[in-house]
Amino acid sequence: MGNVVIDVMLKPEILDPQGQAVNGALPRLGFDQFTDVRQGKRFLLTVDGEVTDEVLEAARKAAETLLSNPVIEDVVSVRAEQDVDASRAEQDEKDPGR
Amino acid sequence: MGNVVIDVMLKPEILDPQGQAVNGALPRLGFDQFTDVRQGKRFLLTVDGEVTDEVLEAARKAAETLLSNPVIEDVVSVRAEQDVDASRAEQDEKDPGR
Amino acid sequence: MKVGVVTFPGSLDDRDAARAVRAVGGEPVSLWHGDADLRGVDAVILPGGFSYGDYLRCGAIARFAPVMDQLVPAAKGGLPVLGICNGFQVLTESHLLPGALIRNDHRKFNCVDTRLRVENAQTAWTSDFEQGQEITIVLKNGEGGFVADERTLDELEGEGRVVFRYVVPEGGRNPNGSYRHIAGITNERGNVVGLMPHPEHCVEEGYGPSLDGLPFFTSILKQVVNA
Amino acid sequence: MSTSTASSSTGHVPHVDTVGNAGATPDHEQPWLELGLKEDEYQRIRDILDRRPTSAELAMYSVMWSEHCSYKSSKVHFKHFADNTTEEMREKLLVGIGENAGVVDIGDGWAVTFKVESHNHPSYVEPYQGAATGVGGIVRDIMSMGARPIAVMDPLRFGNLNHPDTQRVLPGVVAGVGGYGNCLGLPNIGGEVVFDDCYQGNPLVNALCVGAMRREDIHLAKASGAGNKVILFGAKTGGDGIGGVSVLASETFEEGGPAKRPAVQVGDPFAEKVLIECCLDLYKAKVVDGIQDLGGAGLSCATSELASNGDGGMQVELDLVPLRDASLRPEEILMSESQERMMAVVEPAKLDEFMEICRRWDVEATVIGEVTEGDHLVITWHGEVIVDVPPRSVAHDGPVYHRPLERPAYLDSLQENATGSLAKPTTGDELKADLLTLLASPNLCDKSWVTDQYDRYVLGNTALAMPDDSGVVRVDEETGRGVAVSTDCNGRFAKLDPYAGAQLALAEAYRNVATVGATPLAITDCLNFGSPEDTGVMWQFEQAVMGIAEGCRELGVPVTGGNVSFYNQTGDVAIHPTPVIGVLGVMDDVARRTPSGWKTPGQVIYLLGTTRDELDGGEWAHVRHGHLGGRPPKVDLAAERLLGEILVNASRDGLVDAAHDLSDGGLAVALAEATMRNGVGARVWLDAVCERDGIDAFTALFSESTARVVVAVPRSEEVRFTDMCTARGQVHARIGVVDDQTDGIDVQGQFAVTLDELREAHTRTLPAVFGE
Ligand SMILES: Nc1ncnc2c1ncn2[C@@H]1O[C@H](COP(=O)(O)OP(=O)(O)O)[C@@H](O)[C@H]1O
Ligand SMILES: [Mg+2]
Repeated sequence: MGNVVIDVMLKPEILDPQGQAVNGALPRLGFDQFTDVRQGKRFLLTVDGEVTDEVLEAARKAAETLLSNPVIEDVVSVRAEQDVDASRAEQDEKDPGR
Repeated sequence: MGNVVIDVMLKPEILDPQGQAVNGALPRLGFDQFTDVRQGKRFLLTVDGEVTDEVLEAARKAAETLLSNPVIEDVVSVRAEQDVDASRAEQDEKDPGR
Repeated sequence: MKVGVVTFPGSLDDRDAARAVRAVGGEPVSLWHGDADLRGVDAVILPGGFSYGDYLRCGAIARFAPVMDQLVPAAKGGLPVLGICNGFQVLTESHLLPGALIRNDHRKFNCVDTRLRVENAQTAWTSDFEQGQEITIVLKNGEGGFVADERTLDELEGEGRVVFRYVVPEGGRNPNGSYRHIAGITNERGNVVGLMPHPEHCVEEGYGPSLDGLPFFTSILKQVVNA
Repeated sequence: MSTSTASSSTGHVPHVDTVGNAGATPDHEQPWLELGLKEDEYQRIRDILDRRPTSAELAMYSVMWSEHCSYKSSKVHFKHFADNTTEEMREKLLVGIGENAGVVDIGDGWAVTFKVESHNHPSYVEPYQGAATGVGGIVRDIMSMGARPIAVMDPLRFGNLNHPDTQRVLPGVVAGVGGYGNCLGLPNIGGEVVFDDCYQGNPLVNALCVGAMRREDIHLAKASGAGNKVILFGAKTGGDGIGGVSVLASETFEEGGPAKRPAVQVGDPFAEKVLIECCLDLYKAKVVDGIQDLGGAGLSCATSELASNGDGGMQVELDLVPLRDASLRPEEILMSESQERMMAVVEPAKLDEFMEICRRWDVEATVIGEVTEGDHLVITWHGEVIVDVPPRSVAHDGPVYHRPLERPAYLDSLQENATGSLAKPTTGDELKADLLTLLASPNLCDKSWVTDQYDRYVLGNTALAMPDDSGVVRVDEETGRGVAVSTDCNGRFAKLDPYAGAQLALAEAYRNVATVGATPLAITDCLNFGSPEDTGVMWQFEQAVMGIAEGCRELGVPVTGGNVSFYNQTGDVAIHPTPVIGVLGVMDDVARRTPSGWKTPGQVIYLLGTTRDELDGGEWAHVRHGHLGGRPPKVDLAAERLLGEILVNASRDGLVDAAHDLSDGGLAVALAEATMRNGVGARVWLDAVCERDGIDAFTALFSESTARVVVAVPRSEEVRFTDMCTARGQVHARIGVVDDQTDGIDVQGQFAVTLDELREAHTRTLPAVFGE
């Protein structure tokens, strides 16, 4: 069983009320290091077998036709899940204080 | 200027109506290779300087207190943006047919 | 009797909740999200609406308002609190009530008159109902699906803390996909109640589908007077 | 939230086209054509300024002189409205056409404002955001009059229900209307959902808002009093809706083009909700001297209109505008259509209080200029003058076209092709089958898939909403005084005869308001048409305007304002002319409104009005034969007026318990709707009506003759009711009785149809296409 992760974000020039709301709330909770917040979507698509190039290509097509609205959103990444886990593990190592 | 990416997904046992809807729509559009879809959130937090360990730690706290609800959601990753770009570039290379 | 009604930015049904309090002879007191002050009220209503636009998650940002810093300990100490719709969402986000409310299973906002069964007529807000009574109350939300893990659900049922259930024909679907048809719940003490439907829209002849919302407000009136 | 801000570009100020520069470079080529200006219009700007415009000025003129903002093709026809407004009508108006929205007096010191507007094209491009910002825009118009918005409505038109693109557009539009309106806390109390192939590439998304205030609280859009501050408040300005204007910005860029600018606007209903509450607090504190919403043409419109309606000039420092996107150029800032912004004119002494109220609501407010002694609008960018114009020339003295018009040649053959030759049902079974087919058809089917997505209860004042004939809301909580509103238009009728079609829309909305027991007071209209450059379309437009104007005079209700939407066409093919009319009526106690469904067994059903053989353009011909031809039903406004009086009196005196107007699908559909409403059946007989009006059962059931309603009369009131009708000359016939023993409707001698059959047909259509 394999997974494909697709990330979709509002285009940078498009107003993001949700991100704005988070941005407004963070300082009130004492988080003042962040200057901006944007909120997007993350899709996790599962396939029965391996994530082949064909699967990725299909995922990319789905991302562009169904999962995003090209008028206001960008597909920022389509990748096999392993990549994420890898980067996550790496990250966790960097910061043992978690 | 640096970015932190935070990924939040509904816990596997929680109903995901949006993911279900995508899941139902994919085969109708000819995508029949996917067996399941889950939809989550992706946050992009911007900081003025570099993404230090302190920044990551703050992001992790924000993710756990504000950006996710532990009753229904998991924070699946908190990382500096570079990781994403790297994995994305790598991905793109893997699939030159894009 | 003074019943506080909290206004968050984006609260919508605060005026309606105040009107309902007035309808039974109570005195509504408006509470401002930014003031860490409950103004000596005897009970509090967290009204419906879209606090902070319901961005991020419903009720997630409102939970951190200064007024909540006062309300959470007061509720834990027994102050009667009713969370209606968005107010219910704020209560779950604040962990005063268990579970969470997610997107309706059909993914649409849904405004319908709905039948509820009163499963617990002993809480501060439901004592004027009969146990098992069926009532008609306005339901209107986009994220009203009540979810919790199995253990929590069993616990809620075991302790009689499910206060309202959607009346659904055998094998049928409820209006938002709530687990076990749950429309409203209470805490262990029975002073904090949250529900998705809107009793404040059912208190005036000619302006709503029924008068079945009135007992919520008469219940609290008696409770406070007797306390 | 201060009087200055660092959010605009800092340090390096790129080159801008100043007034000095424009004077020195008269021959500089300008992209007026790309901006939609005609050569003579560009020349006119040069004549007004006596030099070439700066690029910022060109931006302002081009957008303000666009069809959308200047009404250049329609203006000349508005004289029909003025010419037909009598003294009686004018008395009801506190504010008339020309302001952001008209205001009518509803008595007891209350004033009500309402207006309908289109957001058609944006909703086709991006259905959710287009529809959402359409609602947001009309609500700000209502707020700018000083009113609290109290309800919204959404007349919608889509292409074929089964076309794949309808499945993209409709759910998005409905979710957008609901997403925005629900989040604002405004009850949606009605609207329309109409399907017709002619709207396939041009869906119509019209939005109406109603607001209420005390008479003395009316505010106007004007900048007066030299030294008064000009404040921009609400959301930051971004690149929203700029699209084409970027050609200008690219002009002034030294290297490369401008960043990509979105042509779609994204709404933030939460920001608008907070803005509403903030404005209401500002009005209450009496710190606002003049106010204007920012809608189409953004700051260009707000500054020039405020200045031109005032008694002085205005000076604005554009670099003080808080930006969401620091790379925006001055031309773009002037034209940005970012949502959720307002502009106020405030006396210096009240500035602190103004700012304090904004702070309480967390609304960003910035002083960006002030009212000046002169008579020019002067806009600077980091100290350099980039605009120096007479504001009237921008806002009001735009070009006026007398576009050629001509009755289309196709009309004769269209009108000759009447329904007379179509095959009609004759047996009872055939009649029943046609009724069920009609009830299931896209235009007549149950619309709750749509309307359940709208909050109709919020604010707690809704006395009637969908699916009743009008939305009814209480304005005064003490007395119950309130208003009823209905919107209507049958585009097929307007296609067959635009003058009559417009009057039929007016008549139907008027009748719907009277049916619930309210006295019609005033109208607003949204005129959706094809291209004004098409002589046939222009002729339709003139006909419709005349129809409305003359119809309003006959009914004694003034036009308070409205909106024109041209260019709704795909290639050469225009939509049916669609003049949507919204009628507003008043009731002294809305608790007494008459609902559309009957409830009480034994009550007597009367049909008011005369039925003629009028099926052309009607729903039966459309659904059963896909036929459009002939002439629309006869307009009889005197009959409508009389019927209205009967209905209002009957409601006031408690003579009727239910009333439902007859329109699309005729008597058959009205009976079915009144039966399904509460699930209480009826026995009906048609013989007397057939005999009196000289028609057959089919015509009695499906004709769409106007000025008709069915009412349910308590037995105890029957004599008083019929006496009233007789005394006033109202045609009436006893056609049935409410009967809970009858399952559904029993049309005696013809057919019986059960409640299940009716509901099965009526409720399945939209869920079958869009999902449960
Ligand atoms: N888009 C909509 N939004 C809100 N209400 C709607 C909408 N479309 C239809 N309705 C409501 O559904 C009911 C039936 O609509 P319609 O058949 O067009 O009424 P009528 O023929 O009386 O004008 C009315 O109450 C109308 O206001
Ligand atoms: Mg009607």
